[in-house]
Amino acid sequence: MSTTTLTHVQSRAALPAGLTVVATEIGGAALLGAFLLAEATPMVLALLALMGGLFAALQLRPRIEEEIVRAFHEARGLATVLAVAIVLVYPFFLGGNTYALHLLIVSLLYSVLALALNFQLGSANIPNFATGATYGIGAYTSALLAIHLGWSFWATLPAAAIVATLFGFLLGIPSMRTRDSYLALVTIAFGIVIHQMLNNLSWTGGPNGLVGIPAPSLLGHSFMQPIELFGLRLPSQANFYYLSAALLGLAILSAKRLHESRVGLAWNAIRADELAAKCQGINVVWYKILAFGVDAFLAAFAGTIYAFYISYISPDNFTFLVSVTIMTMVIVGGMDNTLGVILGAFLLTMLPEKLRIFSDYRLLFVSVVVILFLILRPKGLFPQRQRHYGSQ
Amino acid sequence: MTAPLLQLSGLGIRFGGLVAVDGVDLTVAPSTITCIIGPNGAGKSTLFNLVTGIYRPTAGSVALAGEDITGLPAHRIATRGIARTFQSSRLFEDLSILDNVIIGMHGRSRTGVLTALLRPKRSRRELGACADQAETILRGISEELHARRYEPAGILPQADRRRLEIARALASRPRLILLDEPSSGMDDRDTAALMADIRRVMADNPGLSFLIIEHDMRLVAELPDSVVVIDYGKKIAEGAFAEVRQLPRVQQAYLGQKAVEHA
Amino acid sequence: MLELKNVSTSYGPVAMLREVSMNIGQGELVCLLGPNGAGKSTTFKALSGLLPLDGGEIRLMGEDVSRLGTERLAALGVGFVPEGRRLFPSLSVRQNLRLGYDASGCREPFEARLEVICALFPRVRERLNQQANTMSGGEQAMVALARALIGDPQMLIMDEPSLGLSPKLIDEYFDTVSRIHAEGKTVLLIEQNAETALSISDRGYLIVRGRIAVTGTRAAMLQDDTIRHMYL
Amino acid sequence: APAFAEKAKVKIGFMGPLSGGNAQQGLGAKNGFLLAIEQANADPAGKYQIEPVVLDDASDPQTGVGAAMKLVNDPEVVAATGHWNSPVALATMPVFARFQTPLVIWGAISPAITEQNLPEVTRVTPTLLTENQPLSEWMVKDLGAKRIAVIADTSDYGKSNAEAIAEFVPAAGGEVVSTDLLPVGSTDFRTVLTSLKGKQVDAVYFGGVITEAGILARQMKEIGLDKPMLGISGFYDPEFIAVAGDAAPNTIVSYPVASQTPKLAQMEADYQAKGFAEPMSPYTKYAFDAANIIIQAINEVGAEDKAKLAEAIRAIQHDGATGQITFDANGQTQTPIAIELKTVKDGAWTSYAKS
Amino acid sequence: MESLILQHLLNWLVLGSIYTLVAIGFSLLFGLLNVIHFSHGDVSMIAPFVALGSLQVLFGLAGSSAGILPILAALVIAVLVTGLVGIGADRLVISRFRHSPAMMALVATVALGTVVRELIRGFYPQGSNPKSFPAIVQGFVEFGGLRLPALPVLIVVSTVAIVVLMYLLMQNSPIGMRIRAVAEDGATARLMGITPARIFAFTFFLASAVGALGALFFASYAGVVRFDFGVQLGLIGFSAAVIGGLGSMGGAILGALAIAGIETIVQANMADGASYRLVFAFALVILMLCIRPSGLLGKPVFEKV
Ligand SMILES: Nc1ncnc2c1ncn2[C@@H]1O[C@H](COP(=O)(O)OP(=O)(O)OP(=O)(O)O)[C@@H](O)[C@H]1O
Ligand SMILES: Nc1ncnc2c1ncn2[C@@H]1O[C@H](COP(=O)(O)OP(=O)(O)OP(=O)(O)O)[C@@H](O)[C@H]1O
Ligand SMILES: CC(C)C[C@H](N)C(=O)O
Ligand SMILES: [Mg+2]
Ligand SMILES: [Mg+2]
Repeated sequence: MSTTTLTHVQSRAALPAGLTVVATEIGGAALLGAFLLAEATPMVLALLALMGGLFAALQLRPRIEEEIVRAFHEARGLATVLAVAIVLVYPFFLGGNTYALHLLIVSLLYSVLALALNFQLGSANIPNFATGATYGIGAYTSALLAIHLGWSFWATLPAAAIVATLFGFLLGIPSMRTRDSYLALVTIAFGIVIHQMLNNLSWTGGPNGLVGIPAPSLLGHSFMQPIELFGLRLPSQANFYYLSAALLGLAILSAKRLHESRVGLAWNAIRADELAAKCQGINVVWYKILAFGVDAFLAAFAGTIYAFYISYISPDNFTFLVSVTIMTMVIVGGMDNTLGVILGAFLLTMLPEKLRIFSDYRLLFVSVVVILFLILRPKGLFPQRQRHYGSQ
Repeated sequence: MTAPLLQLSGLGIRFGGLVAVDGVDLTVAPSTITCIIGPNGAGKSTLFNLVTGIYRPTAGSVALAGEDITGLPAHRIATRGIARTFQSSRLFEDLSILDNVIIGMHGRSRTGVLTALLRPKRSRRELGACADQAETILRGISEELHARRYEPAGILPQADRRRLEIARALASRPRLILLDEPSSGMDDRDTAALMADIRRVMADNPGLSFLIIEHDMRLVAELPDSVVVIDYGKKIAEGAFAEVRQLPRVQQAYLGQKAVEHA
Repeated sequence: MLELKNVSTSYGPVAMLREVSMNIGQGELVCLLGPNGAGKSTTFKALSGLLPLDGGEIRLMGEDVSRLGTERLAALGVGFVPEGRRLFPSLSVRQNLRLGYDASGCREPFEARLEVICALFPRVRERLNQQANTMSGGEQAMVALARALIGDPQMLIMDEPSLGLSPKLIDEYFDTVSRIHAEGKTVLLIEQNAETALSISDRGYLIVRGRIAVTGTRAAMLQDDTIRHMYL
Repeated sequence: APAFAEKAKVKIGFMGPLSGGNAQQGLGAKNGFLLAIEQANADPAGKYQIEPVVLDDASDPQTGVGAAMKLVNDPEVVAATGHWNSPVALATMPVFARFQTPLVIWGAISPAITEQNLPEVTRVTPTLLTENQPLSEWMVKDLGAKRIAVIADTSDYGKSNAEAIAEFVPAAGGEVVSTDLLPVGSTDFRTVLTSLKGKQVDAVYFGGVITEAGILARQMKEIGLDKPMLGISGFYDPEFIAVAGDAAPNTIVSYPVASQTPKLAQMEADYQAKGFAEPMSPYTKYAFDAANIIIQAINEVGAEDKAKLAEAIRAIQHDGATGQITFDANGQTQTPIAIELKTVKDGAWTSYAKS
Repeated sequence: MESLILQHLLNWLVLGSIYTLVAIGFSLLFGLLNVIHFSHGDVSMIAPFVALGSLQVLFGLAGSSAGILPILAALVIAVLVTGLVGIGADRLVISRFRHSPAMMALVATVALGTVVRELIRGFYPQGSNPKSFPAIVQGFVEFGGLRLPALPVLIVVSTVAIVVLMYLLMQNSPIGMRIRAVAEDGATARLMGITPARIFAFTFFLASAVGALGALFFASYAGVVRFDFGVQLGLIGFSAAVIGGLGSMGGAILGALAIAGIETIVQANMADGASYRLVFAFALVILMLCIRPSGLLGKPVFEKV
């Protein structure tokens, strides 16, 4: 038996856990759906206001967050099942709205990227501005393999991951000696070098990038084809939606497992105090390089899917700005908090699209909103939480 | 005869012009407490930093149970079985008190990335076990710390920070623990408790030895089996405190008149 | 000289100091004792204006300084030795002292004061150009006190300054303090080390769980039961 | 007005850089597009009431795809015109293809775009090939500049230009002495120019856009490399003169004469009358024509069947601001364009007369 | 041929000077004050627009045709305004992140940079178009038989002057260590009678003003300014400051000269070197940092335990 017991589980709930979970997940999904489908300016603004209100509530009433977290902890099983179910049926509720599906796919892929970066920035506080680059390396590797060697999507996935991971380790090496802003600059430089290379080399297609990446197919079903399911018809994007969702699932699982393991702890220790960490027997250098590897590995998957989804990639998809965006997602969402990071990714993917209502001033508004978020919720939407044990 | 637990021979380091530690020989036997005393700036903490691999010695060697560990990286030395606390405590501030202790066990747990990813049961079981041990250790050190185990270590007051550091050091099941001024900032009651803790830990872990830097004479008088006096980086005396404190050299360099009368 | 009237403070929701009143007369050496977590350093923070008051007021040389702002106090001739020395790590010893000197409106030239200080702490003279955070614990303690003294302040407020000093230095240290006191300076000495502290103080306060539990002259304090069974 | 009430309502999309570094191009084109639609709506003969949908692509492929998705997802959007940056166009084309929605490119001029020959995609801008060939001929033969130094940006536009010149100049009997590609946004060409001084070049060809072109012109003058600077429509723009200042007169660009039509004059007049916030850009007329082509097509074959609409656009005979527009087998405009040479006199672009 | 080398040399020095001025700002804010201000480049790039604006407003002059006096006046105004904007950036945004992880400030300032750029683009008349910027001085100067263009000489000379001034300011006055003190321990700094708010304001003003000069020289040397020029300038300035060693003035200069140097060399002597300009510049950055992890002149911070 384990001497550890969740102290706060006993504290009696305001609502039965199950109810809270269902309410939160359905509510969240509904809100997301509404936001996705909202077109009219007043509608968008209203929804933005509503979200603002929710975050305000979180800010003013920490209890709410506690309650929800507690509930999800108690009804873990239910929460997971329900979540999976929602993800599976979600496309059916979008009424074949391909634009919404597209936004979802991109959001999912960016969530993966953000989670990837979170292993470094969130867990170990290693600034890395090259996630965009490793993302690109993944995309280009798989695209080149598919176009020139006719590899299938499924074959390119692992290949791309391996190549990117190698680059990741490579990039990790300077982290043995450089730190903080110095390390940040190394990664920035790396990102720029990669981007410039992609743009200048001819075998990467130069600035025009790589055209005509073939669509993947699974058991004879081409991902360009719509999905027909018991009479219901989903647009072809649905294929990639499910693919990306699966990848995100994988990423979440990895994140969870690493976080709740000795490895995650080691990373956190390094974040808190490198020298003290050394003295606890933690091989700081290795764990840092490892973080770069993991980041690149996941990013490459996202890159591959993106390439095959759009069927075209160019250097401009993988600029320094992309890396910064990813980093913003992690920080706005909440470092080292999976849910927060994902939320950040969704928010920062959708906002620019939804703020199209400001036409020329889109960029301006997006940036202002980002700054406001950072100021109002300096620990992120969902701050990191302490681990609890003995609740297997 | 068996090799001593810790063997320093001719250990030294210089910072630019300054020779902070100068050819120190020192032997620590298993299951003993040795106190290191000496004026401020004598080189005591630096000696610790040399032993634990934070500084690379510029002279001499360090051997742990016969194996030479001179100049190994800090994390290797830690896994070999030397744990330490710091003069100004260094906790993992934003992590929970419990996590601080669990991290102390890093060296003797195994889970790597692949295990964590592919064999989650195993990895969680290992961590769970660590958590349980960590709780036991915490309880042993202080019920109150255990009660607050899920709070971030950062908000603890001085005395508790030191306790937690000691708990973290214990967690690695070391053969040797180095404490740098553990009692500083503690009031008398806490200091007494500290000594009791150390004695108890010794009893529970046969073979474990302590090397302690202290300025608190009550502790130095009661606790250690032997005392080593360092001045200007050199060892100037060694032996039971009762004898050492009589040496005029020690008195004028370190104790001063009043202290001698008191102790 | 320095007076606290029913001062209360809190860290967020948790109340720390409750109606603390103290009074330190011109030229007095008063010590503030208390177990760990009693609120000694909190009192220091309140005095130095680093922690806003929930209630009560603080008067320095007659005028209300409760909301004056930390920056001003130094210029009024108060030297501070904060808990844990708090030297500026990457600055040299000399620079640390310089900042202390600039803070006080001291008229004597810096070099002259530096001489006086170095006479007090020879080790400091040796290490004027060493980076502060590479000094040993005790050396840092000396520099911290030196930094407070170099401006020749009217009043000294020190939070556990003897922490980490060797016995010999502690003696010298307390000698120094009482010498400074003898020069007519006012001193508030926050100490863990009750016996020694009391031995040089005129009066003392004992703070427990944020409240002043005992106060009185040295003799009275030494007699007091609470203190006796807490320390002696 | 009630007259519009009976008209069926359709939407036409516009995409281009409305924010970020290339906004000036996108905004100019956007206005051309809006102008066309406004006139169409005002025209009682028109069968449809058209609502414009203007979306920013920020010169960024991903944002572009977002915009494209938004358009194709909206059932009321029958067709769109878009893009100034070729990478963005190349990214959105698959989307329009997948949703069988016609896309008329107004500004992206990389050959790669029409090479793919997607039935939905057509382009109203001449590719840089059509502009570079006659220019090369003229440079070598008439101007007598045999030794040409090529400078361009590393955007596909710059690179394609450099490649085109590398092909056409030797063909015309000249020689490309050197080729220097600089990242877009470079502001210092002195090093490159200084090295050129050693190589007795007869002329400098620049394959890039306004800002860099202006800077280059200035710095050529400053360095004392007083050779003509030649190029194509990429920097045929009033802004260029503003930037290049007193170095501008040294410039000669080849420019499609087809554009000297009454229609163009009319459009320019209307544009000024309308008083848009931004001045006209060289791409204004292309967006204007692109919009009108789509409008003409829907008036001919209706807006219901997009595939049919795409065919209609491919088969169009449009009398536009840039001339008589018809598309070749790949959907590339084949408006016959003789090249006219323009140079700067007294702060304005004027036809080049050999003196 | 020899004159070619001379021109390359001069060009290198000018670029070096411009980068230096921007780098110094980063070095001050980053190295001493320990705040990451990624929009420093964009804030600096406000200056040329202010200058142009005030030229038009005050003197009704189109930039290019202005005489020296109005231009000087405009420059002064631009520098002051930009300095104030710097303070504003700190007060409004950066100061909120004093006690949060460094990366937050970084991300926030990246966003702030976009805000600055888009504000200029959207609200400066014709903001998205490039603006031609007058040469501060025309003509040539004789220099011991050498005939050199005036503007480059002016830029290099005044940069040297500024650097010297800054050096004196930092060395022979306690301000430098006050900045450090505030950065390292605000509370204790207050015990030492220092008002952090003032120090921050001062440092931000200084950094932004010097950066503004850099931007003005940049615009004048390029002859053009566009709302988004601050991005690359900022990035290069940042790199220069870091490889030089944050907090070290000399380092900033070395870093700037190194980057400008490699750019010039690569472009001058390599076939299609120009297109790989940035590749080489940033490869150099990586290399340097691998060799000297805390920059050329940055002193490695000793951790005493
Ligand atoms: N990194 C360093 N650079 C320069 N000098 C150093 C460094 N580390 C320590 N020193 C010097 O070496 C001497 C020994 O320092 P150490 O911290 O070991 O003293 P200590 O015995 O621990 O004193 P205390 O009891 O006050 O802690 C001191 O004079 C200190 O200033
Ligand atoms: N910043 C803070 N936030 C929250 N609680 C704090 C903070 N600082 C101190 N405390 C709490 O206030 C109480 C009193 O702290 P204080 O430092 O005044 O004690 P002290 O008398 O100085 O003890 P010591 O002798 O250990 O210095 C302690 O329980 C401490 O945990
Ligand atoms: C580089 C720019 C001139 C964009 C150009 N119109 C293109 O087709 O990419
Ligand atoms: Mg020590
Ligand atoms: Mg205290």
